[in-house]
Amino acid sequence: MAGLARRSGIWLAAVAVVLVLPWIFSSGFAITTLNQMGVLIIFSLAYNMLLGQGGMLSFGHAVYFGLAGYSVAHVLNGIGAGTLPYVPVSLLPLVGGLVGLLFGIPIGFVSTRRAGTVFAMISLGFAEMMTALTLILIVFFNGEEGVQTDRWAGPEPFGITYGPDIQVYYLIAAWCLLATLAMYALTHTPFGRMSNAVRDNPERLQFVGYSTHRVRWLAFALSSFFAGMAGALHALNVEHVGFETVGVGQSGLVLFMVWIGGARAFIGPIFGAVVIAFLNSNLSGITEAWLLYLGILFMVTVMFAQGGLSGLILMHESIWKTDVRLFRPMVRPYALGIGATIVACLGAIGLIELIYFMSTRSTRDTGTSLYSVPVDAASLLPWLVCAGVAALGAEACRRAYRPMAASYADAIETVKAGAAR
Amino acid sequence: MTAHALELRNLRKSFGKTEIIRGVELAIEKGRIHAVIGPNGAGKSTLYNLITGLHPVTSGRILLKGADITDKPPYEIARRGLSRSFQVTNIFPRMSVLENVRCAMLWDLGYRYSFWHFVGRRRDLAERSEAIMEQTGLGSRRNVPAGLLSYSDQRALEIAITLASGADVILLDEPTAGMSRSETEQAVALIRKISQDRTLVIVEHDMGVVFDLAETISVLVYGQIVASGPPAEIRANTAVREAYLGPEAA
Amino acid sequence: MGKLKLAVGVAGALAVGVASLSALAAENIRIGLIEPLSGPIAAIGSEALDNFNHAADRVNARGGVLGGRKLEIIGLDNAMKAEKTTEQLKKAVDMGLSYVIQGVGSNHALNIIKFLDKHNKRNPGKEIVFLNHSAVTTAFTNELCSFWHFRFDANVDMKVAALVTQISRDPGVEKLYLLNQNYAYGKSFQAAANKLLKERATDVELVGDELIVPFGKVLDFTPYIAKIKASGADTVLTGNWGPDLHRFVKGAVDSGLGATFYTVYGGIPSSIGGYGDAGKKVNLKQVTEMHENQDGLPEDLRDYMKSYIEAYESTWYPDRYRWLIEQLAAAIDAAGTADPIPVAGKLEGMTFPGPLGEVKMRADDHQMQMPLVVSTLTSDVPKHLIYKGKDFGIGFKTDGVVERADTTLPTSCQMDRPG
Amino acid sequence: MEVFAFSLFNGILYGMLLFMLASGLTLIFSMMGVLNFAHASFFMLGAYLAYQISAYVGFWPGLVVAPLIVGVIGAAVERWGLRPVHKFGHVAELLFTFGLAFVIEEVVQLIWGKVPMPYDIPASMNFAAFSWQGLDYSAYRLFMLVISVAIFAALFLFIAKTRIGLIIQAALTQPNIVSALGHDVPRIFMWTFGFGCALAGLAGVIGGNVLGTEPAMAITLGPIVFVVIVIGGLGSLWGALVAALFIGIVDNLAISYDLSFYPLFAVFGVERDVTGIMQDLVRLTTASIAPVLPYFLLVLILIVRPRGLFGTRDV
Repeated sequence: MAGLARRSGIWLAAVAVVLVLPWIFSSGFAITTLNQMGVLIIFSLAYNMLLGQGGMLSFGHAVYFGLAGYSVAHVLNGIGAGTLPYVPVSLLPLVGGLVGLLFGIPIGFVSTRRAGTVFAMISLGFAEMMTALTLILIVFFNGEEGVQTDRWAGPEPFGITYGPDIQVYYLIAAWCLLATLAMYALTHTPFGRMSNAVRDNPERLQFVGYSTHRVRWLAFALSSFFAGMAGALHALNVEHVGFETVGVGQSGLVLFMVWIGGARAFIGPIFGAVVIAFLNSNLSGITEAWLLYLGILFMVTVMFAQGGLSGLILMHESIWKTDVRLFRPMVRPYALGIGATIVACLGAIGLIELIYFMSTRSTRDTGTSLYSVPVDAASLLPWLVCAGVAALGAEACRRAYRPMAASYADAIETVKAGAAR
Repeated sequence: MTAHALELRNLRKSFGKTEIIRGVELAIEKGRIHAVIGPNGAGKSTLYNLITGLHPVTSGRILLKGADITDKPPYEIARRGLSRSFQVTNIFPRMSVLENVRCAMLWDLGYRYSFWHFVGRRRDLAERSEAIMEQTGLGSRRNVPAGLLSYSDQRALEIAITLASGADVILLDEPTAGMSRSETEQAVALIRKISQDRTLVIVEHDMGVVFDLAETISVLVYGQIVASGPPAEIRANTAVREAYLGPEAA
Repeated sequence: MGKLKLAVGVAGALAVGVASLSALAAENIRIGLIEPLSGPIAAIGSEALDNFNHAADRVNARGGVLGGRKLEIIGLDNAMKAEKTTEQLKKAVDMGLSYVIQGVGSNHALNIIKFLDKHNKRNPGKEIVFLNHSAVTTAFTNELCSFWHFRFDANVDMKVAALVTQISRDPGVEKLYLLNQNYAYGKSFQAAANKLLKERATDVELVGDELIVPFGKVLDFTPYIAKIKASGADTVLTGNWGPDLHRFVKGAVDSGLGATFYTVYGGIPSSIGGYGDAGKKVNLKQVTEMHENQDGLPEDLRDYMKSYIEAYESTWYPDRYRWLIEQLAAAIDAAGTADPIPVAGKLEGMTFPGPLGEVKMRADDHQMQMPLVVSTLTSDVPKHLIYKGKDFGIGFKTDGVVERADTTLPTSCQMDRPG
Repeated sequence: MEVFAFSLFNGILYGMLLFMLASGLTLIFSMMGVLNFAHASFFMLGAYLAYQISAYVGFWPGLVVAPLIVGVIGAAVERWGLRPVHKFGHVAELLFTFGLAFVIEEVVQLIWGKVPMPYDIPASMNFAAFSWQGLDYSAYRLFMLVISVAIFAALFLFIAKTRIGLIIQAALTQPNIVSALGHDVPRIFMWTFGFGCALAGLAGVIGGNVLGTEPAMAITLGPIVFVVIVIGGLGSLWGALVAALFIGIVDNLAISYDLSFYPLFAVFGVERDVTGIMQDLVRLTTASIAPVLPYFLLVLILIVRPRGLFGTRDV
């Protein structure tokens, strides 16, 4: 709790931001995007209880997200039709969480006996099985059409109908803050610590009195609870739950968010959820190649940044804390390195966009625009320019990265020397 | 008669057709420092792995403070007060020193799988972890990730984790392996310090350390105990010298 | 404080995105097209975008509507995900659109219907009308019917009715096998076929009725083909599409199963690409609102087809896209306004000279009534299917036209009308 | 009885196809401990390349060239992509190949577009070799069977009987010792990965024209291939063969006999015309769920025997 108290400033700031955001972005699309971010933040944090904190790579965590979504949609419909007793809509995320828990406990029991690759494969098997069931158990899943619902159901306490999106925004925001706080608190409990221990060294864990299976199982169950909560909010937000919510695609998306954001820091999944959800909503309308960029970004983080994007930032935390002046000699190499990366990316993206355009264009017209510059994709010039920029950038990267890494190493050496004293 | 701290009765273990442990009989008295020595391949590590439940035994029984722990899983055995260190450093590398030590004591202090206590606010945790870090000289590095510690600090942490669980029977596996002379001396001092109120079993190659520390020595050769006794007796035992130290030493 | 900075950054980016949206011209009548424009099946969505752009261009070339306003199609990518469909609907609301078009995926169409039912009720004056070009679930114009939804394609039951009518005329059909995908669409196909076969093709014996796990899960069709062979069927009636169709057809040709295939989606470019050589060997029929080799197509349509293939290097085959835009333009002109409610009123009961005769938007359920044509895949025709400059060397030849009277089916729609 | 034999025969044909798809994956796993999530994507790449090559110079050159290209791409991926990730452990490697699958799929769609490719069985083998129960079996299907058996035999001999195979297996558990003996372990891993990918490519060349060469093929084929090697026991060649045949035969029997699941529920007193959630279960038949039976089998087997049928070691 000491950690919580120390960081209460951050939590208060988060509350303030959450309250103000919809006043800045008032369009329906922006609110929808924000709502999705809220849902995905909870889901990502829940997923990271497995991946980042417990060391379990799952390809099927959307199962709990989706099942909770379906259940809540049915509950809402039941309330609307009067066949189910009234449950305040504001509390449905808890119902979703319990559904997640209900499935997470038995499935977790069988799948957490092994970690690593076997666990990943079992999770994939369950995901495929559940996807198949959505098409077989029509009464519950309603096939590919999914379950429609109306969140404007039952009485309207304090005039809250959840009809307008803004009300749902505040519902999601409140639950998102609560869930984030709860999951953050969990990392400071004995369970949270043992979960890290089972990730770091399952063998040793047994010799301090803990069953690795039990620790993983508990992590799995709690994670399923929060995933279910996210699924319930998803159902409330979209008012529809479809078969894709339980599938491997949804699990892959959350994996991408968590990993790119950074699985090693608590803030990482939040960062990833916000960035990827934003790009997903906005970039997909701008470029058809967005999925390719996402895949490449993911691979690059796996290869070079195990801590994800947040890890890249947080690796400078100790320098910041020791002495801000240590950054001074780093400015130039960093600027060069980042600049070279941007140039290389601009060139490469230009090339990819040109290829995409030529590959998917449907008319004979080869005119398009690249970075708002009108170009003729059939002529050689834009290709040469892009290739030239990309090559230039790549060469610049090759030269700039070493001094950049060296300047970082220097700063860290100073930090370590200071700490040793 | 009070039970022995640890007792092995006709313990056997085979991997495939090869029998590695061939009927070990061993009784370790409470509060003693008991060393197990033997040439490479004698089965010392296997013996530890059997005692701590890592491998199932082929036959025979293992008693911890009089209770049968044969074929119990490692965590059950640990909960009954037996703890071990490892020859190859075996810590939680991405967690800080403090977290490493704390993790090891959570079960013993009754926190089990709790997700409603905050580890940072519990006085009992703080007190014991402070005591152990002080004992092992790790206090100044409490917030360093364990994976970044120097080798000798990692060895100290290895022992700290072993101690933190509150066990009264401790198995140390080559605690001074790879250490310089001065580091070894520090380690021996540490072991002597922690042996108060505890039963220690040590597997060690450094004979200086063994004859310095141990009150009883057992010699394991080809999966069998060929001799057991106080250091002086073992030193004088010709059979031991021949089998273990080599014929020219005899 | 990292979180706050992050939020500010996101805020800035969002603001830019929203501002650029509202900067668009207000003069044009903008119509949102919500389709998959990215992902594995983006080809279908972007093709629809091309089709509608072309249809709108034709209207605009004539001088547009309401004395000079232009139609503008705006592509909104749903990546084939339900929540993105909702997201794009919200975007359409933000942009102040009055019309959205969609058709790929009945689940998405249902989302739009349900969304608009709620949105239009909660936001009077900002109504949106949904023009459905291809989502064929019959229920949308039966028990799920909505005033805000207009369907320009024939529904499953109508397509099955046309196929069954043609089957009853085909003397080669004695024993028939039904094979469909086990999900909402496949099951409604199965139910309609069972019902209509009893009514219209009494001398045809139904020797098998099978549902398969859908969406490419069946890798090897041999056991199904063996069952069909064993049943002695000479004809297969299937609603399958995608790999579930082309693997089936390939396998059947490879095994020498001599049966005739009656299909709904057997003639679209992705199916024909999937058959490969088997496409030239199989006896396969499809039901459509038109095809290129049909005799007596109206002059303006022929001209239209010519201009499309010149601009897009692809054959024009979904003529319903043309009616949709032409009828919308006519309704706007007739209403004298682009406001959705009066325009919707004009669309009800509107007729259009289609390729095979008059088509009519039935006012009762907003289901277009139309004649359909059943045709056979063959290389022995003057015009071959061309897709993005690629000539498949294969085209369609008419077996028979099913008149509008024979495809018109009763509706159970009880429509709630606004006001 | 003839129906049974016939189903068995079709099941073996299908099972051997599955085995061919899974062979490269199981090879890479048994040699390197890496689960290559992108395996089906390499398969897809092989099919598309074979289509492209066969459009110009015919099937046979494609049969040789396409797997070679895929193999070289695979080796390059190992050299510059997977090797730097190796130090982070098997989960990181799995993550890397997961991302790779995503990227390969996008790139294939970028190059070849999003409609299926008309990749056909070579005309020289497109004739009925024999008929049984009224169904023709083309020479090409026999060719596929022969190639699958040849792959099994070659892999079996390679892994179990050759010096290189033994070195590679030793490299998995004791890389330091093996490299101390003078073997370049990273290079061995690189070519192993390349070879496994080439096998995927070969399966793509041979299977692509039967299964369809289209953008979603990797997504639809990927999971079933994993099911085969997990049920068989990760890294076991025999296991992969047995699991593939088992799945192939179960699939065919389930469809041919089309048994209802109702008797199972009848035991519990469930009525045939029950409504609600049970309604869907009562109406299930084996044929209606045949293609997803392997996933149920997978979960069942992992509960009973987490190592799979022939698995020898934990991961």
